[in-house]
Amino acid sequence: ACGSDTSSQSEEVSTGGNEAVTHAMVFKNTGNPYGEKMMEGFEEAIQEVGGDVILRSPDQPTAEGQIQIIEQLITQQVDSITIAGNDEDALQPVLKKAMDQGIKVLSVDSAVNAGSRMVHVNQANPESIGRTLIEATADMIDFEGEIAVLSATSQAANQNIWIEYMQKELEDPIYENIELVKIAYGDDLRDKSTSETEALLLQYPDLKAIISPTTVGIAAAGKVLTDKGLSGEIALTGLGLPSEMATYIENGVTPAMFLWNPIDVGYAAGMTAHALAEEEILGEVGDSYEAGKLGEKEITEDGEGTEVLIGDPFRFDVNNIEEWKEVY
Amino acid sequence: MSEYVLELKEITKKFPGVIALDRVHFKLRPGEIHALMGENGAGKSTFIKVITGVHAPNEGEMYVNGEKVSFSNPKEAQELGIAAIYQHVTNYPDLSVTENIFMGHQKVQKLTRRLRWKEMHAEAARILQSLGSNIDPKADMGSLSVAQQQIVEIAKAISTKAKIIIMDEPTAALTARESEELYKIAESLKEQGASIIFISHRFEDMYRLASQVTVLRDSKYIGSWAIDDITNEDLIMAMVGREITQVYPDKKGDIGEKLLEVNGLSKAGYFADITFSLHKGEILGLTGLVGAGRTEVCQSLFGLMPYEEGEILLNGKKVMIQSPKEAMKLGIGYLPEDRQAQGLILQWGIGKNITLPSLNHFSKKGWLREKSENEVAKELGEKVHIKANSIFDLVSSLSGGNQQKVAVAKLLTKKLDIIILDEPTKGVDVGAKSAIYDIIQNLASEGYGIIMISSEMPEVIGMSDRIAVMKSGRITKVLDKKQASQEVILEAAMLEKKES
Amino acid sequence: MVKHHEYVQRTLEHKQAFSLKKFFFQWEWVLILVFLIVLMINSNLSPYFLSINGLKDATMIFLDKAFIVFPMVMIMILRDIDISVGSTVALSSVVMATVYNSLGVPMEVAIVICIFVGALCGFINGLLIVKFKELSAVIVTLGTMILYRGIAYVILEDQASGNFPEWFSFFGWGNIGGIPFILILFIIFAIAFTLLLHKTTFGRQIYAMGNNDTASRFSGVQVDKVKIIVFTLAGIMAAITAIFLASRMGSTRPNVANMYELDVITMVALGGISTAGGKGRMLGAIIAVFIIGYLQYGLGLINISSQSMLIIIGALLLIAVAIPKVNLYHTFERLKEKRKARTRNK
Amino acid sequence: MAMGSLQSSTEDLKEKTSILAGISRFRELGLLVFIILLCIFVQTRNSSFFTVSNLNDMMTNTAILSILALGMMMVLITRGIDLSIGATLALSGMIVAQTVSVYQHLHPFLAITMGILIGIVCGLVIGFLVSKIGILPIIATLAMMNIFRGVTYTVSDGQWVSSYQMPESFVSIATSQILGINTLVFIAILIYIMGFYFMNHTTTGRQIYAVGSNPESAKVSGINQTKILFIVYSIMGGLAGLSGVLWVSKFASAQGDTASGYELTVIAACILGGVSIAGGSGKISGVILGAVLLGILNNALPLMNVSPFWQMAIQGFIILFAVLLNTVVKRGVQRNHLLRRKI
Ligand SMILES: Nc1ncnc2c1ncn2[C@@H]1O[C@H](COP(=O)(O)OP(=O)(O)OP(=O)(O)O)[C@@H](O)[C@H]1O
Ligand SMILES: Nc1ncnc2c1ncn2[C@@H]1O[C@H](COP(=O)(O)OP(=O)(O)OP(=O)(O)O)[C@@H](O)[C@H]1O
Ligand SMILES: [Mg+2]
Ligand SMILES: [Mg+2]
Repeated sequence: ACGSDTSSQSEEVSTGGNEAVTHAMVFKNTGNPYGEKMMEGFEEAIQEVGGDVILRSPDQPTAEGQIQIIEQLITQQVDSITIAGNDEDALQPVLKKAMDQGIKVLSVDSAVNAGSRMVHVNQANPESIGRTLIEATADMIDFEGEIAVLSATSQAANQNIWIEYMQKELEDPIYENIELVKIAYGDDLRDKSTSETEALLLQYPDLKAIISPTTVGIAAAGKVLTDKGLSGEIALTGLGLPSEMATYIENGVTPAMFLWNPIDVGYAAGMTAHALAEEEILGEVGDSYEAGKLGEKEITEDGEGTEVLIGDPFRFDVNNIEEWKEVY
Repeated sequence: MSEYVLELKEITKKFPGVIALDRVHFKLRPGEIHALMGENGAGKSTFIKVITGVHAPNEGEMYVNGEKVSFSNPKEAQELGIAAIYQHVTNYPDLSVTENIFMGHQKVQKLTRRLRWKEMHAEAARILQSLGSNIDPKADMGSLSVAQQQIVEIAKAISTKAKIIIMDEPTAALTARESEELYKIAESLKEQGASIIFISHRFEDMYRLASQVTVLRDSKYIGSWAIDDITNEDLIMAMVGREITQVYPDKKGDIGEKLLEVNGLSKAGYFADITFSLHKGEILGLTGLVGAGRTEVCQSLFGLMPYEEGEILLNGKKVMIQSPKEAMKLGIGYLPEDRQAQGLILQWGIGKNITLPSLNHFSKKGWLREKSENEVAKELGEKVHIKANSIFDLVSSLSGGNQQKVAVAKLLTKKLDIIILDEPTKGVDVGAKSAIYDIIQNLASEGYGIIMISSEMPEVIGMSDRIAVMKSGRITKVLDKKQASQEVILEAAMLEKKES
Repeated sequence: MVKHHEYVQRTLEHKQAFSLKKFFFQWEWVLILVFLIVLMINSNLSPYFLSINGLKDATMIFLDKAFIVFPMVMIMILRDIDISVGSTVALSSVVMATVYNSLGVPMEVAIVICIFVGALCGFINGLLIVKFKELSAVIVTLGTMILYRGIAYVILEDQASGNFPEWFSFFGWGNIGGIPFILILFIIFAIAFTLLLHKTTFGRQIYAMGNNDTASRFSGVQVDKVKIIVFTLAGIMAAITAIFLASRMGSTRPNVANMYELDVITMVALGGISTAGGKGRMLGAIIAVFIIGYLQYGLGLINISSQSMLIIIGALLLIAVAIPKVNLYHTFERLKEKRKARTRNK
Repeated sequence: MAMGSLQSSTEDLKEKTSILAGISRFRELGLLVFIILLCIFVQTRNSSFFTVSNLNDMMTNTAILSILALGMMMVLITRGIDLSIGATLALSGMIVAQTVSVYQHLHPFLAITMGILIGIVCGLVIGFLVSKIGILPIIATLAMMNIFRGVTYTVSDGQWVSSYQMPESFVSIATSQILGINTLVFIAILIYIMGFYFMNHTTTGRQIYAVGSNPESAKVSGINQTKILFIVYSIMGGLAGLSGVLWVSKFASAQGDTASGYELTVIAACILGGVSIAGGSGKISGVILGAVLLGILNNALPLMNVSPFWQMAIQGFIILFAVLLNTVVKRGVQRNHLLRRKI
């Protein structure tokens, strides 16, 4: 799914009359392969069940840009909008407007608040992400030593929740010898993530591991550790794209890292959008529906809202990276 | 070889809407100093730019040493030995003196194309020395005074080993003394075999230097004469198309009570202990060498440059002047020395320029009333005899003299008592000069007190009721009209400082 | 005896003759033409475009930053530029949300504080620019751009702040008599700023300074004061943008309005205001706001990808500024002359 | 005696040409003092600041910034500005990365050359718009920024080129060493030496200053302004293209949004280094200092454990403060000059 696809798709929309069901998906920004894969899965799902697809993203990852796009989608009277929000709250008014006009709204990947969506398609339970990352790290450093976190921007909602759960997990007495010394922010910029990593190394000479729950951060850290020849001395783990991380998994800097399959996440979102649009489900707790190749899915509670959980994060290591790096 | 180093025939140059040159002829002999004269806007500068290849003529032919040429850029003219010192400074303020001299024909190592800085600095120093100046070749051009910059421009022309040197009003910014130095330089260049074309509005320059004079009027060629073959009157007649017999008008009004008193005004680095007074209806000439600090004193009075010590009394009352707006409120107006950079908004029409200082007269609570604005602009424009069709004509399209008249008209809209004129006739032709003198004298007779800065000795003596002479930031002498003579003034301006 | 009085007394025309040709060879006509073309193409491409609701909603989307266009026109006429406006939007909205949520200040007061913060940001820009004349406005506002947003981060850290009262959403979403409130306010400001720039002494002084700052100072224009006022206005309008933005999003964060300055500058430049100063009119910029707004909206309706949108906007800007390089009027005259010459030669 | 007044005034000047005058000619004095003070302060807060490995990291991270700043200096000297360099960098980085991912055996040198060529093409487009059509640089480059960025997204099809797709030889451009210096730093030094020679010792270099100092006189002294602008924008483009390759190699990843907004950092470095936006002046030494100051800030703020929420505000404050301080120092020097004049 890329730009040209999108526009050809849209022509169908404008010529195809109003009878076909149209599902729209809005990702955070363009030029993000993770998002492209997710949209690919979304499109695949809709093609399976029938309907038109509109795939849009602003050029910058801002809520303002997404608001513009959503307004345009409302004008086009699409049947559902699936959004990966750039801001939890800021989209609420415009998404509410969409829902008031009968458009089904669901979020995927990074949630918007409960009031602005009908359901959230959650790639993985944040608690399990936090736990998995800590478990893996502890394993790599023999339950002992200083660790640090390299996150995206200081206001990235997902990352913050994951970090919160990591901290909660660390309270478990089996981790008493592990100390989280710093949370650094690389703003999802290559250069900033690099200098933040370098600063971590300088500041904490005894550092044993870095956890980076962001694809840009983990790749930048992987590069720094590789260049400094710290493979084996400092372990790196987190959430990364297999394609970006293949080199560092193969060279041992990252013994293991995690991610879900964005294609599946997008696919699930597409199926959920379809179910909502067909009014098979209303997005309430207990609703269940058939999600194609993923089987039956059930809607569960998530804080104030509801969600569909796809599964636990998938572990990538030397044994399987070869087959995945070409995929996404 | 041809009899003429340079010959132009039937040159015509059109700008959008203007014919700047209309079938102009010109002939220059080897080793000749040839004056080019004419009113402001006659087309002299344009003519020069055609010769140097800046402008391409629309029609006409040009011969250098008998060979027909046509330049597509200034570089080609330079290569044929033509160098020019343009009317408006064309230097690089951020670059060193050496670079300014050699820009366009730097010395480079043949193989590596590396610039030969040492050689250029030495050469620059040598040329400057030969011109009797010891400006540091490494100094920034922007830090030099106008006169020093002029010297550098001449050095630049010399450094190209030019055979034809053109000077467009080189003396406009110079005092008598400095002009004298320039004459010597010009003559020595001539002796070395160069031909010089010389533009000036000063008759002294022409009589002192030129052997031949060519006159342009309204873009047209009027004629060429040997200096000895034409009388002053005929020359003026040729230039302005009418007779001007008396350049300095007679005083009409009386001198009244004291308007302004300045006591011990000082500003570190610029001027010190300035004390003088000004009366109603009086014209006070302020003269001295360029760089004496006259402009700074007057700008202090006008609130542009805060003074540090001393006091200013207006009508006996002590006042503080901190901005031009306050100065104008108190009745002081100032005509800046650089009319293009400081005096006018060239991209605007005449009318809007005239009314800019007094916009609140034509507005109600900030809203402009363009009708009354335009009427006043027309009235004032006519009062100073601006030569144009309408008040909407752009100032940039006017000649220097007419631009100056617009700048003067700006001062007349305010209710002012004191008018400070900084070099009001710089670069202005005889006709316009006499008109400006006339305006000044009329203003004085209307009761304005006038301070006139000027570097032209005859003008100061001819116009002023009293003359203050400045040297290095101090007033060295105040003279009455009767005491004044060129010698006395020069002595005061050059006087060595007394031991203190 | 005294001959120098024999001047030909000239009269100066003081009523501007109306020239139909000049009137029609104005940049604004080109813009209007472009605008109509944009409307036409859009309505052909998308059946949704010409719906009244669509057009109305579209103005709601793109007008928020357009408020900054007005003072930016003045700033660019002054030959300056202000690249800190986006940060000012962020800071003033963050302060508004914080005083409302953390200090319990009533929303009405918070709005006033927001405008005050914007004004203060603009005032500081103006003050630094006039006090440090050696530095250009780009330099100063580049510094404050980073500083203001930095302060917004210090205040709100990683939080969003919202929970505004119900009525606050009226700014971003409300209609009066079926017309979006934001559009009404935009029109009011458009008229006010147009009059201010073209019909008052203040506006005249802005043009004077843009053409020749020194000459203006020598003519008694209080250049420092004018400049500070204009930059303060920019701050105030940024604060107004902040209110609309916060209202539309129901909350705010330190990273809102990122790069708004570039969008605003694009609109102003398309409106025919040259960054070389002294030229251009308010009307042009106002039309440009609608051109870019509706173009983006229309392209969005046919789901053009945002990368193609970037290319199209860039190209439009280039073409738009390239056209007047060939001075319309003069080109026309020159062409006529050439044609005449050719017929003469034949 | 010749030219009395001139002589006396220049003699006055000569007297004062003491050591002080020499220092005061060094316009970046304030900046240098500021950098030294900042370094001392950082060192007292974290002693690992002045370690070989940290200094090495800092230099490597500053290399690309300083390369771009050199080009930007030339552009600014001609009274121009180039907002498109971030986009040019991304475009060249993306195309080169895609190329090496297909042709794994492409020599790194060829990859660099290719990046430079792509950058030059971008620069030529801007040069054309600015010098031939006469569009103001800020507008032309703003538009081209959008266009280049859009093209980058289009050619990349939204995908990234990841490190496993890049051959080792390509990635090692940024990690290898030449003469014991990191290659990036080496390239930066090389470019600075060439830049210094070009700007100060060649005719074209000086003509760049001339065009910026006074475009009108440049015209009458027969300098081909069009040519100079073309040269300047293509050098800027070429350096941005080169930086694109270096960037992609350094981070072993090419993305569509690489270096977005980086142009402002580069301009900030130039401004800190005393390059005048009004054109005509700016020195290589200043630009180095400006880039170094930004490099130090990026390195030192995390080192000093400054809260991430404070980093931006502090950075903005320091940039502003440094620029203002430099101005105040310059003013002081000038004022001292004035006061020493006899009256
Ligand atoms: N680039 C230009 N474009 C349009 N008109 C011009 C241009 N240059 C000069 N002119 C016009 O050509 C005419 C001749 O100008 P020019 O500068 O040659 O006069 P001048 O004799 O040198 O006057 P002055 O004594 O004031 O220097 C004037 O009407 C002037 O406005
Ligand atoms: N940029 C500068 N830096 C240092 N000194 C300067 C500068 N500009 C002017 N000066 C000095 O200030 C003094 C006054 O200069 P200025 O040339 O304005 O005097 P003036 O008597 O008004 O001359 P003019 O006849 O040209 O009006 C001179 O000594 C000059 O050298
Ligand atoms: Mg002239
Ligand atoms: Mg002076």
